[in-house]
Amino acid sequence: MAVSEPTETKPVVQPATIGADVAAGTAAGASDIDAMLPRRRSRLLRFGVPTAVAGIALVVLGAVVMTEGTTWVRLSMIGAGLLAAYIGIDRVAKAVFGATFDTGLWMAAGWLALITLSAAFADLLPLSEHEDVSKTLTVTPMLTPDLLSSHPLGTDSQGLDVLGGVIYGARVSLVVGVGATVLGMVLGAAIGLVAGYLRGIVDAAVGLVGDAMLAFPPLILLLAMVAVLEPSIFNTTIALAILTVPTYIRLTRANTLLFAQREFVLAAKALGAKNRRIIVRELLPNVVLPVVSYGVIVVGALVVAEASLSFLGVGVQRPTPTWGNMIAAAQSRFESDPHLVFIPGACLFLTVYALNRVGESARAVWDPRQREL
Amino acid sequence: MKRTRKARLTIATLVGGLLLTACGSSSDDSEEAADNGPAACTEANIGGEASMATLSQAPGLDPVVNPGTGGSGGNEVIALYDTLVRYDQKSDEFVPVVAKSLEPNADSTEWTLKLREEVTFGNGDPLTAQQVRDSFARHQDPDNRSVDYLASLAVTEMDVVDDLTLVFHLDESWARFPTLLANMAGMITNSSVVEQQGENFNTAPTGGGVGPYEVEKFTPGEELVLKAKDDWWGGPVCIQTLRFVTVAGGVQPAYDAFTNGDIQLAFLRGPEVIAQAKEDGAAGFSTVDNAGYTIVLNHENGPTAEPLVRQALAAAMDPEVINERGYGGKGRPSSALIDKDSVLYDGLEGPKADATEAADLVKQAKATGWDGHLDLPCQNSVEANNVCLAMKAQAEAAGMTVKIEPMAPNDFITKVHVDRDFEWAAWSMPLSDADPWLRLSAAVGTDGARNAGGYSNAEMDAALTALRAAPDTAARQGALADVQEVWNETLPALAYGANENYVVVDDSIKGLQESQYSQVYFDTAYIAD
Amino acid sequence: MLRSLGARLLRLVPVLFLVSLGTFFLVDLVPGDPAVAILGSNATPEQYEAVRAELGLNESVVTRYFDWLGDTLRGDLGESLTPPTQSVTDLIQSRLPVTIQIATMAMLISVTVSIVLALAAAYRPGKVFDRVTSGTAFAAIAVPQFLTGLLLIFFVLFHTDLVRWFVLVAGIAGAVLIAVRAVGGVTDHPPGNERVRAAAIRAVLALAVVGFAVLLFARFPEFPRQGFTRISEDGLWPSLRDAFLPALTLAVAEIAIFMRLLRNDLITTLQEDYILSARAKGMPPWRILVRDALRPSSFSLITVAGVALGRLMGGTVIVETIFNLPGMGTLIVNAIGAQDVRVIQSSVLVIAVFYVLVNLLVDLSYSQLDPRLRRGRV
Amino acid sequence: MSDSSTLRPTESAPQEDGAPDAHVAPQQASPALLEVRDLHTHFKTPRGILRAVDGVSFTLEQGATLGIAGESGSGKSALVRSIMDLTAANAIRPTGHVIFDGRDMTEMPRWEARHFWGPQIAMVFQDPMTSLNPVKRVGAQLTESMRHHLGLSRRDARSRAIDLLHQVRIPEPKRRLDQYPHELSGGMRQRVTIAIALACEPRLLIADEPTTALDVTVQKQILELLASLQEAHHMAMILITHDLGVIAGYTDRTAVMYAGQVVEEASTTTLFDEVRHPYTNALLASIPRVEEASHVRLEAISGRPPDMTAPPAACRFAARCRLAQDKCLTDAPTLVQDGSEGHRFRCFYPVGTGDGVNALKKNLERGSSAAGLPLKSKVTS
Repeated sequence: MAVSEPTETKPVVQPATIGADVAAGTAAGASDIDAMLPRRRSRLLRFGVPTAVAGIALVVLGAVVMTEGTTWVRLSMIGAGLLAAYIGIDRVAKAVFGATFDTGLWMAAGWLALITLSAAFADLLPLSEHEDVSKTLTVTPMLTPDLLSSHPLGTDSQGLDVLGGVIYGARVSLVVGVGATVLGMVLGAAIGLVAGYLRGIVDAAVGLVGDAMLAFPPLILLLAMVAVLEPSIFNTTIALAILTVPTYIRLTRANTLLFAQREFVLAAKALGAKNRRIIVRELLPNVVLPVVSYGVIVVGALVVAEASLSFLGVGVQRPTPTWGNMIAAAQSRFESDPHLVFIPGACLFLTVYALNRVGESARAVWDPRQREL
Repeated sequence: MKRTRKARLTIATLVGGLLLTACGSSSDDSEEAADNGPAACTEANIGGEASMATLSQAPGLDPVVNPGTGGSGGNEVIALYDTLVRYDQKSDEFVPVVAKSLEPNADSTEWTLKLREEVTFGNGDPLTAQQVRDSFARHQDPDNRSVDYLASLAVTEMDVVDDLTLVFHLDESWARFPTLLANMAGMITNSSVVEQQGENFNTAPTGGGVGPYEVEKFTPGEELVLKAKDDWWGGPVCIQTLRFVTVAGGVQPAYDAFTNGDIQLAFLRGPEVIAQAKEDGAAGFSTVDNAGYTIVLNHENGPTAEPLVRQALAAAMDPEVINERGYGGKGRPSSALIDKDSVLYDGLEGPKADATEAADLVKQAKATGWDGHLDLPCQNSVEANNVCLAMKAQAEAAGMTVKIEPMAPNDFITKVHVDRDFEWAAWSMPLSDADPWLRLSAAVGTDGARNAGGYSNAEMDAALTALRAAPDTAARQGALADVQEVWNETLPALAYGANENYVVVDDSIKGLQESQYSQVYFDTAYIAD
Repeated sequence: MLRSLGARLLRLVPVLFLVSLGTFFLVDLVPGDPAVAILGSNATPEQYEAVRAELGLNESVVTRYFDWLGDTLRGDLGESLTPPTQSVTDLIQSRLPVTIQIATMAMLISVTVSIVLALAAAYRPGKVFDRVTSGTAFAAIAVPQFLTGLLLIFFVLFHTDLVRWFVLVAGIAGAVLIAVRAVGGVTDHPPGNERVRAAAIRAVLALAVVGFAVLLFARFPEFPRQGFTRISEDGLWPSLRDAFLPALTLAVAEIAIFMRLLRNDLITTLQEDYILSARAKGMPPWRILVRDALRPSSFSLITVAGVALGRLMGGTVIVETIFNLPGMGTLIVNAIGAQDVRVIQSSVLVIAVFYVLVNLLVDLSYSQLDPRLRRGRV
Repeated sequence: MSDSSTLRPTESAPQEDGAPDAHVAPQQASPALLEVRDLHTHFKTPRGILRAVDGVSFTLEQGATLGIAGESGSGKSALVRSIMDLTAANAIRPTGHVIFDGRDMTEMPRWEARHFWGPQIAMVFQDPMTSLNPVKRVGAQLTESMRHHLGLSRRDARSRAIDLLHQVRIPEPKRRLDQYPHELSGGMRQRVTIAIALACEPRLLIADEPTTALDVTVQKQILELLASLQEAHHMAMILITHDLGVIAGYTDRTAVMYAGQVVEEASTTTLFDEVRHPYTNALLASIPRVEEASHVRLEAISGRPPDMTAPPAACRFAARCRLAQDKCLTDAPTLVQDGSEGHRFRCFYPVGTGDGVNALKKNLERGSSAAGLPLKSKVTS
């Protein structure tokens, strides 16, 4: 029986998969493992820093310096630059914070923070006029973006500032998205908790109404509701909130059922606690986290829904800017002025992406049913 | 038969000059167009099919239901019924086609219509004076809700002289009476088919018209397919199948579909897309509606009932600015009633825009107790919204406050036209060169059918009566000058530009003819190889 | 199982009743004057009044609802209000197949593509292919449908050359990648016939990819900007071609959702003991992936795809609007615009019935996939 | 199964590469069926690299039975899964050598290695509830490896499957083939997985805690079954368990694993008679013995195994060891051989030696081990 002492060996990289491993040691796989070993950090930094710098330089070049270039060349430069910057920053971040650092998640959170802060403090920013058309009569409409001018992202057909538009548009999108989610969540969670806890006829009735609401084609329900309510920020919020209620009822109910049979609830019952107390004190704290973490994703969906409504012409109306109505207004000029579609479109995309990203992470941590998977 | 053929060819060459005005309204390239092949359909060119995009679907195929403008059903019914006479933009004349002639008496109060012998309906019935009389009477029946209902009431009596002769007796002198017979009222329906089909006539009028096509398939909301008659009284019909579709989402998708080759003809409205089409070199027909873009002011109620407020608005609204912001600078801005390129143009000028004066007038109006606020109902389309924003911008720059009330198109019509519950609104008043009186009187004549502002002015009514009776172009120009003068003084509405309609046509399609309201006649059209 | 089916069908009745009630009163609340929808802007006040009286709008809401309900239960959906009036049954009969076709095509595209992508990603999780597809999928989910549609039109129709070159380059790159992989991949097969066969399969695959790309490059199909040809009109191919871009617009996000879902489920399943057993039996990896892992991993996919199909039946509004398709979405949107109560009512009811039925089918399909449920319920 | 050779593939496909063949004598002189040399299996985890198996070596003779014992988390499952190349997706490729029948499987291309899984080495998993595919019929799961590896026709495979079910003593074998796993009882399922493992007549059977998930009454039946099948088929076997009691009756040799390493290894009888490693000792103390009075308290091992993302550089058991001295906290003991043949252990102060006794005495005097583990006075060592 041969016995040998373990020797210090460098592990060969091979994430074991069921596939044949012909790709052992490919760049992506290798760098991850490398990152775990301190001595690889410098190599990571050596690759990451220049890539990030080059990427940012490319973006700046495309966005600011090359004002004469064709839009497509500039856009692809900006795109390539952003990609390079991401890869570079990812490497640097992994070197600094450790290999398990989720750069994408932090960037998503950073974007949300940026968009939320700038929307919240938009009034303090040195932006050109974004809404009051009477003040832009002297402004040339349809200015092309020039990052160094007072209209960094150009102007629209009314001479309104596009940068101001997307920032104030973020305000509408976020207020509507978050507002509707919170409203729908509170309503749906309350109903779902009671239904899931009491069961019986209440549960059956709630289930029936929920089923009926879900059977309604959502966008059509929305169109009809908006037609009834007239388009405004408040009414759009209400309509979207109503739309999310049945989903929240289902989610909360399912989570409530999960917890209602747990010992601590049974114990509280045995101790003679009142239903209200059990629901509020015992069930609610347990149900709230999964419901809220799902809410982050719902915000994203509702931001899209609001934009879709604006796109169909029945959402919040100009001159109040929203991403949806900015895209809709520029749609017919897509060919000549693609940036008017791409800028609000990119904001919409990034925000929804970031919300999904953060929401998924939140759910992975907080939703017990999600964790089971 | 031979005579008819000749008549059609005459029309074709006459109107052919309007063919393919690719860039702007110049008609210099008519020769060039004629070089590309025969002017009209011949036996040798029979075959093929064409699709056309319209603005909105035809609400029906019965002329008393159809609104009869090129963008919303006019072309479809013209292919089915043709018109007794056609309007030729270039010569500013009416040309008889289905009719043999249409002649007035000295003061244009009696019009004698003579029909051709050979004209028959799709079911073989001959076209008789009695049929024309019955058909015209359907427009005069209020239950039928014809768009020409009020105009057709100008005819007080119709005398059937013989099988082929009908005399129209009018209540007053109307020099441009043929304009009525060049549109819906001139599309003759076969009374026996109407009776036989009953309610279905609106969707299945087979055999009921004298036009070159019959309905093959009508799927409302989707498409209308027409099939050429193989034994049409007027000779061979070349394009065998015509397909009309409505492209949702406005004219840009329609034009995209045209450039993509989905469709061969498209009705375009809106300066930007038309400018794009012309830049792209797409051939087509252009029709300019004078004062197609106007802002109607409520004369009965609200702040705009005050002349001071109206003057302030007139001074504040600069057509150039609305053009810049609403139409990307591609429109035909003018505050005058008649477009510069119109045959009727004679140096008319509308109210002048002056921002300082506007601010001054607002100040004065406010001094009388007005709070300076105006509500602005607005259709919830991007195009309408842009115009409303330009209006709001200028009004607010003059010191007013404006709240835009967005609403669905139907609600907008309800608010402005039906309920008249508005202060000011963008409301089109397109005046055709053929007879500006017809719509002008409806819009600003006392108790006019489309007089949403409730405007009433004796001088204006007198000027309109003179316009109606004006026998020739010069007389009409003179009458219009009087109208403009009263207009500038009393401001029934504010014009901010002419509206252009453009029917883009694929290069392969030749021999099309055009009439008023951007309607296209397909009878002489053919598809070149 | 029959009993549970019966119970579920019975449950549909109150659900549909609530849907009809909801639609009716919601539509009734929508402001506006159907008379204007019918007459347009050229009528006189008397004419509008006449139409309103004709429509019986002066009756009470409750009376109108029960009149409508009675007629519907008798199978009579009535006539549309706005001209040209026609039978609502005919209208729905002509529109529903369009929506069903688009939705079905979208589902077929998304399910097929997502299964292939998910299998390929789960084959080597954490590798470049997996990271790129998973990342792209996450991004694709965040693109709103209307933006997808606009971009597809912009590129596929009006910058066709860009797309053609992209297809060509991507095709060649894909083939090269397959070829490079093949060099390493074939050594995973025993030498001799098996290895030759494996190499041949890869070569054919690479050639097929290049061939397809070249074919697309040379003869890129001409998609219409708008409109639709029914299968009954011009046969299958024109109809599929017309429906392709709209279906793709719908499919993009669904592919992403399905792919992520299935990939994650596959990876979870691949950690199961029975997959280890299969590996311990020396089964080849693809065989394990397809024969052992796929079926037990597909339950959530079936649920989500089923819900999506049900949703698409009534949710193709945006795509139908962008591509001008005569489906249920545009029918209802136009009917809302025209306040055509009868059309809205009946269409929404039909869509709701579809949604509920599709969901029912999904539930039933579980038992086909999972034998534990099949016997368990008897 | 007297004539096992008929079940070998008639055409042994990769002849030219020297593929495994039961009838060809191994190229090397070593009689060992399996030799594991310095095997390391590491996993990527959010907390860092987890060293699940950290330098394990052992050999297994033809037809012999090796027991591997240890607490859960000691790396014994990871060890056998590394041998079978079944590690999870976050595993870093194992280093070291797994030599089966003279062939180094770690250097083999996968396709070749796959010819070993099944026909040469088979595995029975802990939980029969999860190791059978719930959506596949028993028959399909039983026959697929025979059809794949042995090229049997559907009919032949089916009749052999019936035979196999018979061997593992499942009643009505024909009917079982068309059933789904959920229709069988737990013990029956484990019999099915054993039948599956036996399908291709492997020379080595790895049983990873085969009885842990089963009722006590069934446990013994399964162990007996395994033993008799091993005998009948002349198989070698690795039996993994956390229960040294199981090992006692069924294995020739036993290796005890702790924190990714083998801490003691000997023939099973030697191990039970001359325990050297304090960990083994503690494990033995935790086995209930029939001969002892029921009131005697079982000794639980206090403390928890070390964090394997950062195992101590010294003795890994020191923190929980009653004998731990200062040296144990600074130096890592190596596997050393004791007097009796093949008895190896990894300890500076082995139990039952003078060093060990002194160490314990010292610790008892100060009331705690060098690592600070508090000790009560009365100990049976």
